[in-house]
Amino acid sequence: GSAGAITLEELKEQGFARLAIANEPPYTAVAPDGKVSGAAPDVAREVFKRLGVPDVAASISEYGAMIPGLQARRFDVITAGLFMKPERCEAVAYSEPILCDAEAFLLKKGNSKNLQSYEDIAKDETATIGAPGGGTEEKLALEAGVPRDRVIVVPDPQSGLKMVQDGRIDVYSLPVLSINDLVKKANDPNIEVVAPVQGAPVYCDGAAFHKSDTALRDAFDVELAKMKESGEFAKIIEPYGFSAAAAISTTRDKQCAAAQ
Amino acid sequence: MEWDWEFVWEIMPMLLAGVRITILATILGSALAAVVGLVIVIARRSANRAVSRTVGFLAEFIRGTPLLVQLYFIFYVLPDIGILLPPLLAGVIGLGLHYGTYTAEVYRAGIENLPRGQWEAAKACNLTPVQTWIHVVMPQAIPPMIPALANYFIAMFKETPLLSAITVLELMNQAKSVANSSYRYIEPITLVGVFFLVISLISVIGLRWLEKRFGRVA
Amino acid sequence: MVLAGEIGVVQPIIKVDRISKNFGAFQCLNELSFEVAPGEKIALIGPSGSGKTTILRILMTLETINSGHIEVDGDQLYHVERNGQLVAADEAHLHRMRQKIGMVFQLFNLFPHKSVLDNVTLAPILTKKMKRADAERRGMELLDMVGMADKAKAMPAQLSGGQKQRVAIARALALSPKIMLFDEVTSALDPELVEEVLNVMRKLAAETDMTMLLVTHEMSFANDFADRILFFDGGRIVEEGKPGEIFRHPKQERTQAFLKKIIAAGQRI
Amino acid sequence: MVLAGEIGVVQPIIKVDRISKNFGAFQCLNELSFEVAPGEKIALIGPSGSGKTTILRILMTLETINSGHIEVDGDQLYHVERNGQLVAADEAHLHRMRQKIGMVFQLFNLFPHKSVLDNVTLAPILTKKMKRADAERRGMELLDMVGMADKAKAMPAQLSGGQKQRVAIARALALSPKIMLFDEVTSALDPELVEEVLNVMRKLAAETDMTMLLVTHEMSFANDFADRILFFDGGRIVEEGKPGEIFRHPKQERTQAFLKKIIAAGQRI
Amino acid sequence: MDQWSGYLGLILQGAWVTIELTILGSALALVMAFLAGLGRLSKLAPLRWLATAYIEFFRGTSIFVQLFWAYFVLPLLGVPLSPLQAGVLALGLNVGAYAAEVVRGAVLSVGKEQYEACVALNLNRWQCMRHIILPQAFIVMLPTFGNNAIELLKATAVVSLISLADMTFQAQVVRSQTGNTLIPFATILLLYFAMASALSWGVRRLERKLARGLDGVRA
Ligand SMILES: Nc1ncnc2c1ncn2[C@@H]1O[C@H](COP(=O)(O)OP(=O)(O)OP(=O)(O)O)[C@@H](O)[C@H]1O
Ligand SMILES: Nc1ncnc2c1ncn2[C@@H]1O[C@H](COP(=O)(O)OP(=O)(O)OP(=O)(O)O)[C@@H](O)[C@H]1O
Ligand SMILES: [Mg+2]
Ligand SMILES: [Mg+2]
Repeated sequence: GSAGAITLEELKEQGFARLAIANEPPYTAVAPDGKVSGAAPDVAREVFKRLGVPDVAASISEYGAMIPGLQARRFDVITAGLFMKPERCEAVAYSEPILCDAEAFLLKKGNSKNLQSYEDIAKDETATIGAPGGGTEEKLALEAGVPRDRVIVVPDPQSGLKMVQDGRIDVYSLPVLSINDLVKKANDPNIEVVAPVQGAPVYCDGAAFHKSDTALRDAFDVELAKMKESGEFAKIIEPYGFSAAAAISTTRDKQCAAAQ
Repeated sequence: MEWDWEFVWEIMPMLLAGVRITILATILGSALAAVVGLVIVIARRSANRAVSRTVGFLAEFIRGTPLLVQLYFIFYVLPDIGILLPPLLAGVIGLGLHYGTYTAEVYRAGIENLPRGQWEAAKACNLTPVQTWIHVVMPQAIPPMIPALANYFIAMFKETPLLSAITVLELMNQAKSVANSSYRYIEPITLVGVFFLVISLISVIGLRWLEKRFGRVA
Repeated sequence: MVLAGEIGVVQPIIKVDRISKNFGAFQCLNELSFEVAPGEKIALIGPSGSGKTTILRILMTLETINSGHIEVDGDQLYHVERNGQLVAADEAHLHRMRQKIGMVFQLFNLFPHKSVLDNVTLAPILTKKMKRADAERRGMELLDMVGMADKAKAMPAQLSGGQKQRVAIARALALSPKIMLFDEVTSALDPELVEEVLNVMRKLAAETDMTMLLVTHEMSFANDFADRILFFDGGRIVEEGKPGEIFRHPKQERTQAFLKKIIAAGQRI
Repeated sequence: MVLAGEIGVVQPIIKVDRISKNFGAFQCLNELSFEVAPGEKIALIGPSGSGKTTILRILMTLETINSGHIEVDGDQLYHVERNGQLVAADEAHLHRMRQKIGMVFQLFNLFPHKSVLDNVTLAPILTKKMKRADAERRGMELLDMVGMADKAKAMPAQLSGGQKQRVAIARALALSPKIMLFDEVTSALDPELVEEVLNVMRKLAAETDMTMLLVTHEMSFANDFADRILFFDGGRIVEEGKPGEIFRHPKQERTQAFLKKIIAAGQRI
Repeated sequence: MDQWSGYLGLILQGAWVTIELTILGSALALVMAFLAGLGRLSKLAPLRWLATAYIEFFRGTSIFVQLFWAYFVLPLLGVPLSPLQAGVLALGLNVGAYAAEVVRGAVLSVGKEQYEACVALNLNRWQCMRHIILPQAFIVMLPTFGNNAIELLKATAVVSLISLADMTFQAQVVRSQTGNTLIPFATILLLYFAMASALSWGVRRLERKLARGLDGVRA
């Protein structure tokens, strides 16, 4: 049921934890054989293993559907690069920071409208920006004053890339590492990247638990801290391009307090 | 989770904007479907076997595959061959093509229900084929089709949420967007259901009237 | 009227020359030949399935033929000459030829969405580019002739079977064809309505010099109406002659058997 | 057989007591009363719309009545006694009463998805919990009686009208009802098929002591078959009596007029 | 190339989910169709109202709304469903509402005289339905049921929007892995068409088999 909290014992019994992921490399990825990888699930998998939960089962979800899904107990935890923001900290129980990243823009080569920040997009009345629905970038754009009808909700990164290539949107915005991964795969000389976006904060994600699962979250934090200490943490995330130092140097409380 | 009326009033304007797009897409899609169906029927009756077979197969194919995938195809694949359609237009074309294959079946049934004697009488009156269609076949075949056509247009209305997959900001997409930024699903999704139910019920009353007025294709 | 004996003197208006017609494997008409003189009234009789309807439908170009030739009013019906050779006719040729022929169907086939008068005037207005006023004047004359003038504004659904058939006759006449074809025009009618239609046809036969071909199961009417009877069986003409000869002194066994059955069923001839 | 004169001596098996039946504003049956003795064969005749079919349908409980009472085999048909008062019967009571009555319809109403034998055995198996083997043995006897044993495996669509009606008779007999109702069982048949059905019914009348009520337009058959004739007009019985009396010396003007019309239409009585 | 066979495997996994959804959804729809279709013909007014409310509600609101409700709202109300369960529930109830009208129409299309023959043979209401009316009505329903099943098959694509890993969803995954849009979508279009063709072929065969007796072909 949705009422009672999930305990670690229950997860152990179940034998796996249910993760929500987004299929957005390098945060999260699904290999051709269906195996889940990416920095966030890899960290979670390792932490849970140490907690005595041998496996994780991931289901891909739209960003917007993740928190409602967590509230509906569709997943036990979100590990998808869902950055900490004050309202989100209200809605879920975050672990300590795991992956930190700045925001980036994907544009057509030349950046003819010279868009460097979300404010630039707000000022240029012809400029349109694509972003995942319910994601940080959508929020940043709206907060910077881009009107709703110029913020296009794009279902997935591949569609965002395609829409930039096709000229349907001027900018597609995601975290830096996601954009870099996308560009690498696209192998298209006619696109370029603006990173980091000026004025946009550096965000960190954490594993997001149900509000009532703080006990589980606390257990997760303990193991996470040990891994950060031992260097195990850096071994997992740095091959993906993330900086372990950035995550270690900040805390959940700082991130959640970081008002606009 | 509790139902929150304040939140309902807050999101209402956005949802109403979505309703507007939904209705617009339905009307344009219906108009296109009506024409596409006619083209399919005429092509399938063509004496040219290559034309009738090809169109027949294409119609079967479109009817047998999901509209959602067709929309992805139109929106994301067609640009590769230089056809770049704005989201709403792509959506209307998808709806029109898909439902055109249904309206074609309605037209076909309506035309086949016309007694053979009417075609023969037209020939005995020495009307040309075009005159036969205009003065004898259409006036008799169309009225009984109207309820069945209307039925499909109501069905199309209920499928417009698919357009959210190609970034059209219709009712469902508005609701999702609201839900995404507020983390509340109950109110937006329920309201979408209410909107659909109300509009459908009104259309059904209209449909009953049409059925009384024009009768129905068997 | 022209008597059967005179054929060969005047040029025939219909010349059917060894036509065959198959439906799938079934041979419906079998090298059928006959001629009709202008103004002649012909009755086609014979058992069910013998091909009577089919030959009328072929003359009206509602069916195609498999082999043979038909000449109507001096022109080939299904063929045109090109470079001295007869080749299959196109739709435009058929359209021209159909101007000469009108047909009345067993089930009337009125246009149900048009009023009685509109049924009669539709074809003249569309195919002869007649002015509406002229077409309506002539339409009312024809409706008057068949006794339906007072129902000009009615819709077909409001008419009895006999009335429908009289309108259908007026509609076919409106194009002033040289040849009229009638396929069992009374057999779908209630018995008490048959006579009103036959009366119209008697009047028509007496007052015009149109050529008429008529399929009927009413032997006494065929006897009154026709200059000549063609007796069909199995897709061929088995016997032909004046009504008096055929009905009183049938030569062929099959004709005799057919007439005997008809009389047994209670018909007077 | 029981003669009409003997009624009143034996207890009647059917007692219809002042029943009325309206369809909307139209009064179809008007305080109709009559009695039938066990084993009696009754023919109901009269003009179209006089209520003959309706009274049979009421006896079969296919219609309801507006007022009056019917007693069948000693029990009320539409009523049950409760606390000394007659109240409307429930479905369970109707179910019990229907065991005594069988009906054969004008349009046969065979079950098209069941074979001939299955049509006959279905009701005994379902309603009398008869074993399939027993039901089939008895079914074959009945089919044999109506001359349809060789078609036991056929589907209804493969039968002629006369054959269908004979199967329908066997089906109704399979429940061994005390009373059989026949509504114009030959009027939907081609003329040459009527006789085979009438023969079955003659045999049935001669060989069993079932009570039979029969609506028919075949006066000569009614004459042969019935012990008593009821002449209906306007929802009432206008005249009744032995066939000889009714057909040869009708007393009422309406009966005379009806019979005159029948004879004019060519029927022999 | 090796990689492509991996991606094809992914799509085939999705195809299996699609097939599962279609079969389970159709089964639920069939049950609901008969319950609601016959309920609407019931003598008991409350049953009739219930059936009518079900039919009008599920035909009136869009399948998407129903799906989102089943997936996101029902768990909040204490009914936790797996994505597959939510998908089957929404699809089955939705298509069942349409098919209920088919059942009702087909039952009504059986002539009144068949009911009267039932009464004359003293069959009770249930026996009459079961042995006489439904077998005849079923043949009338079958072609439309076939169409309904194809509609359901196509509607399964929608479950990809609630992250159920059906064929359309897997095509999306492959697309984001490979950056190729044409190949995954073309592949699933063909697969959907193949499934729809198989469905209509099966229904036609069944139809012919059942109709045989009525035509009098079975000797
Ligand atoms: N469209 C068709 N397809 C197949 N067979 C046909 C077709 N039209 C006619 N026939 C067959 O051709 C034969 C002759 O038909 P036709 O209608 O000319 O007979 P008929 O002499 O008019 O008979 P009737 O007196 O019954 O009207 C019949 O055996 C009929 O079954
Ligand atoms: N269900 C009904 N609704 C309205 N009127 C009906 C209904 N059934 C019968 N009637 C009317 O009741 C009258 C008696 O009908 P019934 O069928 O009993 O006549 P009948 O004597 O059997 O006539 P026929 O010889 O034509 O069968 C007719 O006028 C008929 O129109
Ligand atoms: Mg004929
Ligand atoms: Mg009757």
